[in-house]
Amino acid sequence: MASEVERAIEAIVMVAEEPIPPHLLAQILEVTPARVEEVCRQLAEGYAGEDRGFQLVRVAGGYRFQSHPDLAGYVERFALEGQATRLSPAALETLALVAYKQPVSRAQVAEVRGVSVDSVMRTLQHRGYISEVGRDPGPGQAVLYGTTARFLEKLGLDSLDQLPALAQFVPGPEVMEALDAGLRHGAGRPEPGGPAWVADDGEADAEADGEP
Amino acid sequence: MASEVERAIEAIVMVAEEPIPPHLLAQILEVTPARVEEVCRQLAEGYAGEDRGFQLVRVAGGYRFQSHPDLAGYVERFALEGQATRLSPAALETLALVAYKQPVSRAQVAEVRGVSVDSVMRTLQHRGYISEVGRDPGPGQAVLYGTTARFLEKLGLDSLDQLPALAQFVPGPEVMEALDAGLRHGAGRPEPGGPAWVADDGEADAEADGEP
Amino acid sequence: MPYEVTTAVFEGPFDLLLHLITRNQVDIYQVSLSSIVDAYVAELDKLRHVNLDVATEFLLIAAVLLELKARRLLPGSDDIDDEEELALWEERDLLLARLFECKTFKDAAGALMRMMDAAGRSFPRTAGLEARFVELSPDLLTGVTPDRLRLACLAAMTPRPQPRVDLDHVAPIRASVGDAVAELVVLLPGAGTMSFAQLTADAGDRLSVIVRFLAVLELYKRGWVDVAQPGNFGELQVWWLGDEGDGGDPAPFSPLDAIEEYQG
Repeated sequence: MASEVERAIEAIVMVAEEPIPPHLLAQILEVTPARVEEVCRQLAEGYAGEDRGFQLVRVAGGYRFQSHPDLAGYVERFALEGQATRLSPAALETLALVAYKQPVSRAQVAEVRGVSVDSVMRTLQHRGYISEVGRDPGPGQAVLYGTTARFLEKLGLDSLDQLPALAQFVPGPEVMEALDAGLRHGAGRPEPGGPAWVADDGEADAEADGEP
Repeated sequence: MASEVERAIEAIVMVAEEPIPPHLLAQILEVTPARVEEVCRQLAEGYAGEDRGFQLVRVAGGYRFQSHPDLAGYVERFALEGQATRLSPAALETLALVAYKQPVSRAQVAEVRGVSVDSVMRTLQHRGYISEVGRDPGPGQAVLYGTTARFLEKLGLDSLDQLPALAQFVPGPEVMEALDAGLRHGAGRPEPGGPAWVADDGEADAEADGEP
Repeated sequence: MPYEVTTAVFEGPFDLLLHLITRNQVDIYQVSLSSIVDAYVAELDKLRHVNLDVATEFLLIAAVLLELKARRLLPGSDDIDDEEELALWEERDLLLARLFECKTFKDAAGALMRMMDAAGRSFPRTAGLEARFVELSPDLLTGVTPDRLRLACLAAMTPRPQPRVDLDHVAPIRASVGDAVAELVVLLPGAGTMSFAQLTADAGDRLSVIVRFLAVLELYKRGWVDVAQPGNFGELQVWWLGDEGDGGDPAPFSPLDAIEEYQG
């Protein structure tokens, strides 16, 4: 039969509003955090093995129950309210910048984006993905931004350490070469028939940018 | 393996905040209410047989998950020790807005605050200080919130009329700003590792986010 | 899909340039600077309705591109000033680096979106404590008085100093070397010789002193002043030698020449 610790963890996580940090569970149950982690892992595996409609997951530094992703269709029919619209590409790129460069000022973000990011940053703050985390000690004391626990929750991450390494997005040599060529070649090489694609003003294709 | 209906019921009930009437589940799952009742009974028996720390119960005309009564001691400890003990200045602003501007939607509060207030509104609701008081007649039919009798009681007021008038005196802009800044930046941060206070979603600090 | 881009909306100049370059990536030898510049300028044309700030950023990049293109079109570039040539290549490398960075974060953003989409298929349980336990929870309103509530409401409704222009990158004191130079060429000819301490007597802060110092160096470089220091940590003396070529024009610098903003 299930152990007391197992059952108590199930009971407490069931009544929590937010992911519960293992050290808090450990404190309430008077066991070590390591034991909590172990039991939670077993529970999570158990639910998966029994093909339950819910999961026990570790996210944003704590444990929580959530519905199984398989069943998103049903849950969405039930809970339409919680559905946030997706972020625009601009907002996502800005969010990526904040996530990887935090703590970072608006001006620093704007510099990389090449445009003002005021309104996008406001949106991200409004949606709870980023927040003010401090001030630059230098002159001007710019507000510095970082990502929030909610950001981690939205990405299903336990901590920022789990963000994929930025290095893995650094473009390969072929892209570098293309960029380099784009800014170098062409002196004596008029294109046969002219640059046909110049007229093509339609799609802004994020996909065409060489995604894997 | 578990059936789709079983799993979907688990998922939906897991996510719901209130007991869900069987006819609603039946409608979402496109099965008969009788089938829902049957599956729920099986699920409930299953959890009992497996000695889970939670139960699926029928209460107030619907189904919900709750902690097992056996484990009330642990849940009580969690209620006492594991929860926020006070409101952050930012969260207090959220409560104040609801008190003075009721009935008001979450989106309206978020708009004024400039940050996401979802989680603080939820906490205020769970603790019984605010509650749903209606729906916006406009498109979207946003839930409108107001304060509760409990809120009045805790503040020692007989009725909302006794809230001090907002416009008793109108401070100059610089006073307001100082006040604003004081409330926002003057206070300390949440203690790392413990949800000692209720904060707006955007208030989590970067350091805490990164913690394993 | 909640968003669908029907017209080209480029969020920034690098975005656009990246797009123009990488869409022809299939064969890098098809990529011609000339056609990229043309396409870029064509896009600029469509941006006329866009606000000035955005347009400026695009124009800045366009200027660099056009300069690159112009340089490429010149038949023999032997007679071109080496320093200028070098500066141009530096611009180009800078542009390249920024494109590279832009591309990196674009791909990172794509990964974040995929993670969000995956995580978004699960919904968290947020039901909270059952009613019978709620009374045990600490009272969050301990110490909250009606008056505190009123103040909090006022604070919440006070317009944030936010919808301002983004000034984060602007230091409170803007000191430009160009301005300092202009001041010195007015000040020095009359005095002949001044100590650096005298030159900075009215400088309010360290930043202004630094800027004055840089201005002196700039003048020294141009041969308009001479500088002497009698030993380590000695008082720096500045002599006005005058501007031989030009009758003491007090505004000798073109705006793009040497004016730099120092943020400390």
